Amino acid sequence: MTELWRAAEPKRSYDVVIVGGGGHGLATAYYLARDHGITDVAVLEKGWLAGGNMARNTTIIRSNYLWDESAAIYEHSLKLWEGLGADLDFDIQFSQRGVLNLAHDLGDVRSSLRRVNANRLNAVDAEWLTAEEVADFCPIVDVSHDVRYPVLGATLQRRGGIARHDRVAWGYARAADRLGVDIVEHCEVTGFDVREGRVRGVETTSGTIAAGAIALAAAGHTSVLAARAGLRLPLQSHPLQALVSVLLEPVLGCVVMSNAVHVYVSQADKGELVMGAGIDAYNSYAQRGSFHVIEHQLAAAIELFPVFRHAKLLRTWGGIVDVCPDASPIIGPTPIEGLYVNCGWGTGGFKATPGSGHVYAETIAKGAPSPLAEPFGLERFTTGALIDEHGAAAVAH
Amino acid sequence: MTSMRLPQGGAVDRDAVVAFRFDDTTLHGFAGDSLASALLANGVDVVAPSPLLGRPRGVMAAGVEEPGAFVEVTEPYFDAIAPATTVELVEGLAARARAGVGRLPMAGDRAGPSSEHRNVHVETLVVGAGRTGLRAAAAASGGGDRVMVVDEGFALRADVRQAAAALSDAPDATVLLRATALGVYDDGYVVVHERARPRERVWHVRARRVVLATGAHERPIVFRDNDLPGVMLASAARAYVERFGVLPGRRAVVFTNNDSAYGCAATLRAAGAEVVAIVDCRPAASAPADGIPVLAGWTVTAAQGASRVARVRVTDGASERDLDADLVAVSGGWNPVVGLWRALGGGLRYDEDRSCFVPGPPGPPWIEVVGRAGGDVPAAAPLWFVPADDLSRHFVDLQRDATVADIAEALDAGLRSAEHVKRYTYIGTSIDQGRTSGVVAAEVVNQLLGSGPGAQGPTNARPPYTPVSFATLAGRARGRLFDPARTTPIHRWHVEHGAVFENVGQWKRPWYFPRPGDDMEAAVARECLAVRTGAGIMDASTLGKVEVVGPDAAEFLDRMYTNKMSSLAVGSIRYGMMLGVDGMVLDDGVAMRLGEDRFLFTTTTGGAARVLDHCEEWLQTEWPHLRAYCTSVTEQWATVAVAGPRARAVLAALGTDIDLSVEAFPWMTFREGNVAGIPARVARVSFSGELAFEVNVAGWHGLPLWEAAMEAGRAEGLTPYGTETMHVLRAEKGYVIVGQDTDGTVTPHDLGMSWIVSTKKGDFVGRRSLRRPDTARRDRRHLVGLLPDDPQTLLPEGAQLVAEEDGSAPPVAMVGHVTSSYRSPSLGRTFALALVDGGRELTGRTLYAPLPEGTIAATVTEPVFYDPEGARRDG
Amino acid sequence: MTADAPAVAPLAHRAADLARAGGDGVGAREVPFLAQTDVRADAGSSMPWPLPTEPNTVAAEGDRTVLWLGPDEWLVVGPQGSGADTVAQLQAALGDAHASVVDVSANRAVLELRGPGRHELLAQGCSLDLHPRAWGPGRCAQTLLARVPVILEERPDSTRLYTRPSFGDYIVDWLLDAIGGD
Amino acid sequence: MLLIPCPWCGPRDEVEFGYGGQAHVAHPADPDALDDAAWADYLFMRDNPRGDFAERWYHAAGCRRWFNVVRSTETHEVRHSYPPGAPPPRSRP
Repeated sequence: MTELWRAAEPKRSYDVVIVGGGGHGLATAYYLARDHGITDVAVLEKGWLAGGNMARNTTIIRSNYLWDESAAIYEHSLKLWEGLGADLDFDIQFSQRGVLNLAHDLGDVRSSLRRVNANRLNAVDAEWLTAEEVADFCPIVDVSHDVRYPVLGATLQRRGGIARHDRVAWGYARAADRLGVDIVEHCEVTGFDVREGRVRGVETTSGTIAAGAIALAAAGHTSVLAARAGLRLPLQSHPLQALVSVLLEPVLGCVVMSNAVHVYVSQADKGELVMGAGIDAYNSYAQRGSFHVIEHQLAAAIELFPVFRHAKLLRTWGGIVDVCPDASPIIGPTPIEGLYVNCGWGTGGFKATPGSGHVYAETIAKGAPSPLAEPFGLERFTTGALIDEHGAAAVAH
Repeated sequence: MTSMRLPQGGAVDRDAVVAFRFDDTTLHGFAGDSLASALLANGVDVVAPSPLLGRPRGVMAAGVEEPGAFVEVTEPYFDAIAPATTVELVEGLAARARAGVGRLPMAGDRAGPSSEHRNVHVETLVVGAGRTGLRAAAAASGGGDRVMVVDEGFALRADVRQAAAALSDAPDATVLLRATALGVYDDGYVVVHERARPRERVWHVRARRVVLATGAHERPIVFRDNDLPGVMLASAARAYVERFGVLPGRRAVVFTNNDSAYGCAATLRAAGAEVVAIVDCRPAASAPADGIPVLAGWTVTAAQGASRVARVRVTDGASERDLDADLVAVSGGWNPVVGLWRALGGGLRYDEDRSCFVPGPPGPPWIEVVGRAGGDVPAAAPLWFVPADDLSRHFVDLQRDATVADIAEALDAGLRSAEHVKRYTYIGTSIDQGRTSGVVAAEVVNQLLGSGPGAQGPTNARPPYTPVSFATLAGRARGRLFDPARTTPIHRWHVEHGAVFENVGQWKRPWYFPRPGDDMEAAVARECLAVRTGAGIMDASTLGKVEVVGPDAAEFLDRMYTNKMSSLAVGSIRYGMMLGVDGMVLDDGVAMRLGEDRFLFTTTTGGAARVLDHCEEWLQTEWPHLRAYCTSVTEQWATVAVAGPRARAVLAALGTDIDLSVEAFPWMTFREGNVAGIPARVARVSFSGELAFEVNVAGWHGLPLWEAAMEAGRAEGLTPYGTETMHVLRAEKGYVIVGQDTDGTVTPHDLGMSWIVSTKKGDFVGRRSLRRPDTARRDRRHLVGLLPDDPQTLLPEGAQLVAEEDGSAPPVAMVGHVTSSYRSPSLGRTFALALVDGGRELTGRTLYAPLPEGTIAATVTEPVFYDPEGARRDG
Repeated sequence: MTADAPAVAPLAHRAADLARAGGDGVGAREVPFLAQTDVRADAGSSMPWPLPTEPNTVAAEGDRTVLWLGPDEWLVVGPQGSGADTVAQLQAALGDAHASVVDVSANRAVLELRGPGRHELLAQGCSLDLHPRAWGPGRCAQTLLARVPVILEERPDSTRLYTRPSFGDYIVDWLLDAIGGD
Repeated sequence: MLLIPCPWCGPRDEVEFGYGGQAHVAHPADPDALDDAAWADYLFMRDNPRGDFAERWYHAAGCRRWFNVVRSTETHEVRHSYPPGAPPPRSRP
């Protein structure tokens, strides 16, 4: 058996240096090499590959976002997911088992229908299920009326699902490596060489590396890196916690999300329930959150799924998510020539991995925003043309 | 099955025989047994099959580190999956084998484990009631601390019972058994799970100082078929003899890389077992063997046998020997239990002599790790697995059936980080989170990579320390205690009169009041007509209310609202809108000027808390110099709205000393007086366009006022109406509902309410944002009216709109969406409100709503459908 | 409240439940119609009653009890019907000083917990340190009980619990469940 | 569950508080004097340091006062707590 990727020693210079060896960084490197013939690329990872949010997320994949701009990029991503295993020639255990977003009050129902109708007209598969249809699709959801937050219905995206996060990262690393990309682990970027408004290289724990273009893909650490380049971004880093149960025989065949009670859950093929909640309120880089968030999440889970009462919590952990004021990402060039950012994915980063990498690669290759990335530029904060996913009560995960 | 129970010894109560069921066989043990010790005593070798390979697995450990003997407990309580070593033997216990995978009962009790949560504050919390822990606890208690000691075990070790008893007698000192510290969090917050029956307890401990005396776990040395029943940790073999009076085997081979196992050999022999040999991998085995043959420099290469060890193959590298034995007591050294320490970023360093990872800086100053947990464990030689050509039956993590060969495969795949290996092999991800496998796996990686012992440490174990059920952690936050349902003082009347309720935030509001035979449509139509033609009554008590007092109250409100409040006359009322600093509509309501320096303003039901916080934020952090105080009076007042052309008659019938005539009591003013003998503030505001009086009385007068009104209004056919009717009536008038017709991306201009954005007064919150290029666009989404071409067709709320009828084949550009849509009994047709791109320029144009069930055509109109000139408001 | 006007105490409909739940070292009952006045003013302002300046403490004089709610906020609690008099006295004392006096008598329901077990009971839903070392008569605190904002006021042999009437049923349900009387 | 020191009520559980993000970001005296970029900076740009961070908390379930805290976003250790208007303390207490 051949190795997944070489343990590359960094060269002194590259056409493109990608800072951050997570899913987005690796996907970006892969599409730069595959679609744009740019193979003189290094991916610099300060720790072990894909050990940040890529190793900590709940792997939910969907594209049923409200606004056109969001739907477009997430649907682009979902289409790439649908061919990714074959494309990478690597089993990423992508399972399109359907994603339910539950509605618990009349306001939820209104915004859910608004989203379903928008999705359909954007050619994103979406259905509205009544409470009874929810019970048919996912029998363990409690749809009785006498509960505190009854289920009034749900949106369903059948093409949504989950994938095996580690294998996604390894698949991209392997494919990028085959195309000549250097993947460098345990190499931290400590500074940037910026002269005359142009970035020329990075200082790293393995020395200085010159680069024609430098692309940040560091999720929760983006602000800290950007600051080293003298760049401010409208980002805040928060803990996002997730958990798994012990291994259980199959009970849940789809993904279920509920904004009102802050739960999203799926059951992995191994058998553990994988759950996430809302972010912790405060800024943090500690990769840990507060336990009351977990307790509330489990209480909410039991309200939705009484059968979970006997499930046992095995592990909890936290990641660091970088959140934008409008809960939408930033993709594109920066005021510093040659420096690109791809950040602010908040809680939605994993599902965007292929799409994000694809449009980011195009943006870097052309030196200008790709059409799908254009609305997500930094200018929107000045013009006010935000893409307000949480304002419109769309699910943020 | 032959009994392995020793004639005497152990801490079990031999007078208390306990009957239990395992896999439908009835067996007997003693009080003080664990399920595991009871099974061993009954000669049960195989407890459960392994998860993936179905290999027989027995008891390997005596505590939470058990990697193989998993059971489901069905009586007297339910536990989906737990190691038999942690299950206390109680009368009537029933358990069955589980192959490492739990099963959730689909039927049965809905409640599940019931638990209570408790907060407790102590100066010192000690985790682990061993000798070291209790010593630390006694010292702290002696120093005057409140002390809590928690231990996961169900019995104290004999040698510490006195110390524990003494401590329990001290003031403010507690020793909790069956109590596991699940996790240590910031600022001395520790979550403890106490397995009390029938009601479990979760302690939220806030401690100034946390002492971790969590001990150490023995680890195995990996050899071929090391998962066979009869292969047991040496410390466990010893524990079964000493704590439970059970002989784990009759012919034992002890395999070790350290001195601690020699004590095990002595114990086994003293208990009557034959100890065939101590196989010590160290060439110069030092410890006294007391006549037991020691094979120094030898290793165990394989265990042999069908469902239990029968023979053990040993080698010195040159020659091989087979030893008859039914027990391999193995000790690969000791790992300090440091999971709780690592959870807060506590560091580890590798100890060469002890061949293990011990706590080291950095770490929070308020945590101490002491005793064996602190690194005080026996020296051990760095032997992790016994080399062989075929490593495919050298089991590292029994719960994942993962072997040294699997690790080697991961490394062949180019993975070099222990974290990657974990994710490739799943080692350390099962119930024990790698207690017996984590360090071994890391060191196997180090050895195979040739990077030397300790180069990479074990992967992180995460909280909780041991698995705990969801219901236990949910505590009381279940069912109606999950989240409060807020109700008004008049709520019980609504319930008694059959109201159907709507959740609005945490509030329960009457949605409509069906009469027998009414469906929602019929009820709402009846309620609407009552208000338009007679009189209706609504409970508006949920509206947020804030009193603002001070010389600068008017100035403050001018800064918070888009329109001017300082020009409001005392006794008058003005509608107002608040924006977020981003210029988007935040909330709306009315402001009453109660006096020169006193206002009362209302908020939306859902917005009350948010708006008060918003006001306090600006007042306290931006304008501390403004002399104004905000006080929430939301529930001081119950608000009963009487609306309709006959509203004046209803109030008159109720009896009031207020002159209700239009001249004396004009629109948008309020009066104070008595209504039905109750002190009231009556406001002439209307959300329906009809003549309306909002009667505000102290909350505890709300129900009597309502009942009096229903009585007095009978002649006028006074009809109670709910939020749905209120929504229809306000929509007919084109009044928006913040949160329904707005979504956080809408400005007052978008709503066609530029009139409420003052250009004369000074700055107000959000004003500057309205000038941003995108926010000032002329073709933003505007609020418009929509009339479906078919007057009986109802546009669904949330319908998206397109410009061309045939333009509905996706993807197609959307020009807007429907925010509100109703049947209007007054208009005799359906109508809707919508946000449409540049909508105010499109009056008269037809737009289309493509829906799964077909496309609906509708014409854009002004967003006012009823009494546009406002002729009806005075009745 | 005016004596003659018909009134219903916020938790009157739960009186029987609360009575039933008694015993077990804890008893609970509603204290209806207390006069409550919210005062906002500088700590130095002249007042008809001594205002506690130490945070989370209570000052009592005659039949008036004054709870510290914030550095410039207090709650004056008096017997049923004393509200108007409280407001008048405060306004007289404060004169032209910048201050806010608001009658909030109906804005909160009041429960009284008695019995030695009451602090352990509260500890099931309240994270304050209610141990005698940190808590006792003369102390008050605004905090959370379960999911509800409350004011706790410790009296010589009882604890008063102030909550918004809309949360009353939830609080009573929670207490009954915690007491085990439900 | 962080322990947040309210300057008035003392240390209380995190759930009693609202979080207000970066402290010492004053509303511009004359917003009209700012161009769109400068206004956007005020609206959206906030420091996001790894390390000590001066941030605002609101004792929502307590005394309803806003105040400032210097807290490490790396260790969650609280270094200072001080009323609004006061400057951020330099040294550790």
